[in-house]
Amino acid sequence: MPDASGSPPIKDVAAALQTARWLSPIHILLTFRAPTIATHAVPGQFVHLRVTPVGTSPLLRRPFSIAGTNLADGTVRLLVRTIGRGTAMLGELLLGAELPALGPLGRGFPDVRPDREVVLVAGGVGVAPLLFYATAREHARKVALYGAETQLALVLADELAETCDRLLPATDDGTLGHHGFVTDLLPTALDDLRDPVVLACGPRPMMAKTAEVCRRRAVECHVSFEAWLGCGVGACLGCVIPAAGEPDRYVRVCRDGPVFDAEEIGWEALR
Amino acid sequence: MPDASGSPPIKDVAAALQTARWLSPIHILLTFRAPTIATHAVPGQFVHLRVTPVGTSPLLRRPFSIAGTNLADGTVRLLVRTIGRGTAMLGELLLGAELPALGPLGRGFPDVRPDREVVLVAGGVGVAPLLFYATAREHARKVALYGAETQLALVLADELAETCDRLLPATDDGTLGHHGFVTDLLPTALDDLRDPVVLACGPRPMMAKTAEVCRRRAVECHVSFEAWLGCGVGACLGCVIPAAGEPDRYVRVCRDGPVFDAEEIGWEALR
Amino acid sequence: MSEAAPAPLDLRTVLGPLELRSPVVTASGTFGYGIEYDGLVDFSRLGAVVVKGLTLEPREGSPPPRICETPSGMLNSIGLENPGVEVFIAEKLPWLVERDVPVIANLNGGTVEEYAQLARRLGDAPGVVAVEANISCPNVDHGGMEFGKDPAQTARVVGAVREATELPLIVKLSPNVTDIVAIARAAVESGANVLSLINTLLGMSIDIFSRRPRLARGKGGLSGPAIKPVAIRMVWEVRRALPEVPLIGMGGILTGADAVEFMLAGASAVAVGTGSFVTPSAANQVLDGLIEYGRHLKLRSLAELVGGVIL
Amino acid sequence: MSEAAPAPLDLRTVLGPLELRSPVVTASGTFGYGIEYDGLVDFSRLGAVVVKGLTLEPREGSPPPRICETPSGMLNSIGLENPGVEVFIAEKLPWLVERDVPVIANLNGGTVEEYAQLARRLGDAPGVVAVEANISCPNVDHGGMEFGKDPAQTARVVGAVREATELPLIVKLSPNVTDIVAIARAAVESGANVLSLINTLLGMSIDIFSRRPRLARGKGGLSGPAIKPVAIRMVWEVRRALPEVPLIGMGGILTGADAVEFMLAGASAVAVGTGSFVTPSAANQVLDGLIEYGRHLKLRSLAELVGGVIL
Ligand SMILES: Cc1cc2nc3c(=O)[nH]c(=O)nc-3n(C[C@H](O)[C@H](O)[C@H](O)COP(=O)(O)OP(=O)(O)OC[C@H]3O[C@@H](n4cnc5c(N)ncnc54)[C@H](O)[C@@H]3O)c2cc1C
Ligand SMILES: Cc1cc2nc3c(=O)[nH]c(=O)nc-3n(C[C@H](O)[C@H](O)[C@H](O)COP(=O)(O)OP(=O)(O)OC[C@H]3O[C@@H](n4cnc5c(N)ncnc54)[C@H](O)[C@@H]3O)c2cc1C
Ligand SMILES: Cc1cc2nc3c(=O)[nH]c(=O)nc-3n(C[C@H](O)[C@H](O)[C@H](O)COP(=O)(O)O)c2cc1C
Ligand SMILES: Cc1cc2nc3c(=O)[nH]c(=O)nc-3n(C[C@H](O)[C@H](O)[C@H](O)COP(=O)(O)O)c2cc1C
Ligand code: FES
Ligand code: FES
Repeated sequence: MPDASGSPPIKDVAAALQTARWLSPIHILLTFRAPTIATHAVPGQFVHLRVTPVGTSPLLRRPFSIAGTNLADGTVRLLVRTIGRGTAMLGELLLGAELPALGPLGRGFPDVRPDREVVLVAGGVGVAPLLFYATAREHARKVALYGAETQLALVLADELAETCDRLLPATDDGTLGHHGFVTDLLPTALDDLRDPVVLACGPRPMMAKTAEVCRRRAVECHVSFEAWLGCGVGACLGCVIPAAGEPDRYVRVCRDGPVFDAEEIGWEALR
Repeated sequence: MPDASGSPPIKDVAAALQTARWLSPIHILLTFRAPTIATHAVPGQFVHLRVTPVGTSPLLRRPFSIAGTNLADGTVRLLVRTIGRGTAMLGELLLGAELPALGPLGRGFPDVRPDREVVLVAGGVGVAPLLFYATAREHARKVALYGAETQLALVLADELAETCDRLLPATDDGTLGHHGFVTDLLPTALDDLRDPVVLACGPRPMMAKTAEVCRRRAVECHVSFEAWLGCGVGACLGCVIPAAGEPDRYVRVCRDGPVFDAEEIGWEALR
Repeated sequence: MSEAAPAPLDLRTVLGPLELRSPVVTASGTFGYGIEYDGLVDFSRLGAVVVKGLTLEPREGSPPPRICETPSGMLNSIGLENPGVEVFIAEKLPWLVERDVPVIANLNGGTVEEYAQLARRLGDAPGVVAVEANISCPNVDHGGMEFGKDPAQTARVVGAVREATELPLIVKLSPNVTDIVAIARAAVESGANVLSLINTLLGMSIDIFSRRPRLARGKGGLSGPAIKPVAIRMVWEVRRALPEVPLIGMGGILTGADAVEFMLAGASAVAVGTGSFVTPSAANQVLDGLIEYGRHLKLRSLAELVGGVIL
Repeated sequence: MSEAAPAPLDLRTVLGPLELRSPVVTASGTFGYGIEYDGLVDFSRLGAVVVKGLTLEPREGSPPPRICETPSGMLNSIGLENPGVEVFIAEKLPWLVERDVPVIANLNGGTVEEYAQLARRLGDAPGVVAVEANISCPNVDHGGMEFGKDPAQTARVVGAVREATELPLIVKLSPNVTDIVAIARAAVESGANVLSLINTLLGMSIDIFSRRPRLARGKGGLSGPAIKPVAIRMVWEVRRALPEVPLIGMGGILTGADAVEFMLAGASAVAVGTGSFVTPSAANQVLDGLIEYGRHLKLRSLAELVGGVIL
C-alpha cells in the first residue's frame, strides 16, 4: 500500500516492543509495532533502531534487517544476534518499551519473476532478510542453504524450511547437515536448477564465495551487505564499500544497498 | 559490628534491588541487599551508586543518603527523588538488578547523648538521613520538623512521626501543616526544649536559615550537605564547600562530611 | 508577569550580511544534499542547509571503514567524497532551490586558488546564500586542516575567498589548535563575516582484536556530544575576544538545551551534525526546544540569548 | 598451539631509567594520596601511585562548583588544591612508603624556578621513584598550561627540572596544542625520560537555567571516555615521531581493553584517572584485563604490545 500523498514512505516512528523470544542463548526474535514500516517494507530492507531513547552511549542507531511483517497487526519482526552493547540492550527491553525506529530503509531484493527458481544462501543472522523474502515471494522453486557455527545457531530453520521447497543446512561443527561452509553446497544446488537467481546474506567471506561461484557459472546473484552505519539514509557517506569497475569508487550500503547485484561490488578491494 | 580484620569498612559491592515502591510520582523508596554496608552504616552516611553498570552515560556515580538499614536481611533503604537521568534510571530498575554500590561513605551524624533532646529539620528528600537517625537513636525527646512543596511530597512522614515524639509538617502550598518554610517552625520548637541539638538536612537555603537560628540562640547544630561528587572518597577534591574561618578554605562534602557542625561551614561564601 | 498571550518569538537570525529565517542549520557532511532527509525533516524550519563539503573536481573519498562509534561520539574519515562543484550545481542544488531552502556551500580546496575558484563558481549559483570555507577538514592529505592551523595561512585562504565572492563568507575553524582566538582573528581580519566552530577534534581508535585502526585512514574526526564541552569553550573564547563577530556554534548538539548552551556561550546560530544521525529530525527538534525556552523566558527574539552567560 | 601451562606473563615495565612492577599507575589528581582508596584497591598491583599535583606552598584551590558531568566525561577545575610539598612529605608520603608503594610526584610551578625547587626537594624524599612535571594544568592562572603550549617554554621548564634532580623525569603534556609532537620533542631534547599524555582537554559547560558556567571558574579540564580518541591519536603521533621515548598513556581508561588500545598505539604504561571515580578498583581491573589479553595471545611480556598497531 504505497503512501497516498506520494511522500517517501520512510518514517521515524516510536516502535513498541510486542514480543521477545530467545531462540538461542545469543539470538532474540523481536516484534515491534510499527505499522507504517510494516506496510511499506520489502524483503532486504532494514530498520535503524535507537537502542537508547535517552542517553548518548551508545550514540548511534543500530540497523537490523526486517525478518518479516504482519500487516494485520502492523508489526515487524527482527532477528537479533547479541554481540555487543546495543544488541544486549535489546535483549533487556521490557514489553511495551518504545524505541525510535527509522524505516523501511535501503534497497531491498529485486523483483524476480515468480516463474524463476531462486536459491537463498544464508549465513548466521543473514537468514533474517531471506526468511522475509521466502515468506513474501512466490517462485517456481525456492531452495534455501543455511549455515551457522552449530545446530543451535541455525535459528528459524524450521520457518525457512516451511516457506521453501528445500532447506539444506550446514554447520561448522557438523552438528547438523553439511559439515563445513554453506557455500560448499551451492554448486550442487545450482546444478539442479534452471537459470536460477541466487540471493545471499551473511558474513562477507561467505558472500564473496557465493558471488564467485555465481560469476563462474554466469548465475544472477544478489547479496545483502552489512557495514557500520551512521545516518542510515545516504547522507553521511560513512557506510561505503568498494564498487565494481574503477578502483576507489564506492557505493553506500544504506541507500544504494544493502542489497546489491554481485556485479556491482568491488570484491577484490573489500576488506 | 566493626570488621574483625580491622580494615576500613568501606566496600564496593554489587547491591541487588530487593524492593521498589513509588511514594509519589517523583519519589521512590528502594531497598538494596548490601550486608557489609548495612552492617557498618551510621545515620548521615551515604552510598555511591553506579546507575549504569555498563556504559559511560551517565558516567559518574550518584550519591544517596542511607534512609535506614535492616540488619536481619542485610538491606539498606534509599529514598530517591527523580530529578534527572540517573535517578530516572533507578526508577526503571528491575527487581534483582545489581548495581555497584560503594559505602558506607562519609562522616555521619555525631553521637549525641541519649539524655539530650534533638530537633530534626528535614527539607524534601533531606528526610532520608534523619529518618535513619530517628529510627536508630534514642533521645529524651525527638521533635521532627519536615517541610516540602506540598502534602504529597512529604513522603515517609508517617514513619518519621512514629519514630519521633512529635512531627510538625510544613508545606509551601499550605496543603498540610504550616503554610510556609519549615524553618519558620524552628524557633517555637526550640523554645519548648532544654539545651537541644539540631540536626538538619535539606536544600542549602533551609540549612543556612537553620544554622542562623541556632547560632543566634547558641544551639548546637549539625547539617548534612549535598554537592556534586566525583570520587566520593575524598580523593578528587571536587565536592568542596567553603569552610568557616579563613576565606578560601574548603572542606570535602564526601569525606569531611556530608554531616558538618554548622560552625564548620563558611555560610557567607556558600553559593 | 502578565498572563496575556505570549508575544510571537522572532526566529530571524542576523549573521552580519546573512539573514536566516531560523537559527538552526544543518552541519556540513551530516545532511548530505538535503534530499536524503526528504520526508523526515521540515525544511521550511531550517535556517539553511549546509551541504556536504565541495571540491572543484569529484572526489571518491577515503577507503572504508570510514566511521566508528566512540563513547558519546563518533569518528569519521569520509575524505570529502563529493561529485565536484559542477555536478553539485547541476544535479544536487536544484532540489533544494525548488523547495526554497537557503543553501550554504562548504568549500574545500587543496590550494588557495582552489578555494577562490570554488567561491567564484558558487557566487552565481541559484539558492546559495553564503559560502563556508572549511579550513579545518582533518581527513585529507593536502589543504584542509593545514590552512586552519596557522593564522598566516588562514589569512591567505580567507583573503583569496573574500576577493572571489560577494556572498557572505563563513569560515569554519578547526579546534585542533593551541589558540583558537588567533585563528579567528586572522579569519575576520581577512574578510570573514561569520565564523563556524567547531569542526571535529582529531582522534583515533584501534580495534584490539585485529590490532588495526578502526578507520582505514587511521585518524579521523571526533564529533558528537563527547566534544560539546570543547566546542562551548571555544565559542565562548572567540565571543569574548571578538564580541562583534557572529558565530555559528556546533559540536554535539542533540537537543534544544544544547543549542541554548551554545547561544549563551556566544553563538548566534547553531548547526546540528551528528545529531541528525541519532534523530533524523534533530534540527527541527532543536528549534522546538529553543522556541520553548524562549517562550518560557518570554523573550521577543532568540537573539537575546546570544552571549548571555553570566560570569 | 601447545596446551602446556601458560608461561608467566611478565608485567615489569621499563620506562627508560624507571622500572615499574606493573604498567598500570593512577593518574595525578584522581587518586589523592592513595590513603583515600585504602581497602578499595590492591596497592601491590599498582605500578605506582601518581599523587595529586604538588606546589611549593599550600594552595586552597578553586571555588566550588569544581566538577560537573558531561556526556561520557567530566569537567574539573580543582585549581591544584594541595597542602604544599613540605606537608606532603611529612604527612602524606609516609603512608605510601610504609606500604611499599612507589610514588611519582606531580610537580606544578608558577615559574621555572618553582618547578626546579620542587624537583630538588623531592629528590631526597623517600619512596619517590620519579617526578612528573605537569606543564599542562588548565586550572591555574599562572604557570601550568602556559608552559606546555609552546616548545621553547617547554624546553625551559624541562631543562631546569632536569638539572634539579637525578630522579627519572616524566613530563606531562597538554592536548590543547596544534602540534603535540613539537612539544614532545622539545621536552625530550631538554631531558625528559618519559612523557605522560594526555592531560585534560580545555572545556566549558553552561547551566541553561542559572545561565552560569557549571564550574565556578568557567573553564575546566575534560576527562573520561569522551576524550579517549583524542588521547589515542596523540599517543600514536608521538610514538611515530619519537619511537624511542617511553610513554604513559591516559585519557578515558576504564577497562583492560582501553589500556590495550593505548599500548597498541604506543604507550608503555597507562594511567587510570576518572576511571577510579567510576570504579574505585578500576586500576586493578585494568591490570586484570591486560593480563587476560596477554595470556590469550600467549605473550611473555605486556611490552610486546607496545606500538603494535598494524597500519
Ligand atoms: C543493513 C544491515 C542489516 C543488519 N541486519 C541484522 C540482523 O538482521 N540481525 C542482526 O543481529 N544484526 C544485523 N546487522 C548487524 C547489526 O547492526 C550489528 O550487529 C549491531 O549494530 C551491533 O550492535 P552492538 O551495539 O551490539 O555491537 P557493538 O558493541 O557496537 O559491536 C560489537 C562488535 O561487533 C562489531 N560490529 C558491530 N556492528 C557492526 C557492523 N554493523 N558491521 C561490522 N561489525 C560490526 C564491532 O566491531 C564489535 O567488535 C545488520 C547490519 C546492517 C548494516
Ligand atoms: C551526600 C549526598 C546524599 C544525597 N542523598 C540523597 C537522597 O537520599 N535522596 C535523593 O533523592 N538525592 C540525594 N542526593 C542528591 C542526589 O545524589 C542527586 O539528586 C542525583 O545525583 C541526581 O542524579 P540525576 O542523574 O538524576 O540528575 P542529573 O541529571 O545529573 O541532574 C539533574 C539536575 O539536578 C541537579 N543536580 C544533580 N545532582 C546534584 C547534586 N549532587 N547537587 C546539586 N545539584 C544536583 C543538576 O544540576 C541538574 O539540574 C544526595 C547527594 C549527596 C551529595
Ligand atoms: C560524517 C561527517 C562528515 C563531515 N563532513 C564535513 C565536511 O564535509 N565539511 C565540514 O566543514 N565539516 C564536516 N563535518 C564536521 C561537521 O560539520 C561538524 O562541524 C562536526 O561534526 C561537529 O558537530 P557535531 O558534533 O554536531 O557533529 C563532518 C562531520 C561528520 C560527522
Ligand atoms: C579531578 C581531576 C584532577 C586532576 N588533577 C591533576 C593534577 O593535579 N595534575 C595532573 O597532572 N593532572 C591532573 N588531572 C588530569 C589526570 O591526571 C589525567 O591526565 C586526565 O584526567 C585524563 O585521564 P582520565 O580521562 O583517565 O581522567 C586531573 C584530572 C581530574 C579528573
Ligand atoms: S550510513 Fe550514512 S550514508 Fe550510509
Ligand atoms: S567527591 Fe571526590 S573528594 Fe569528594
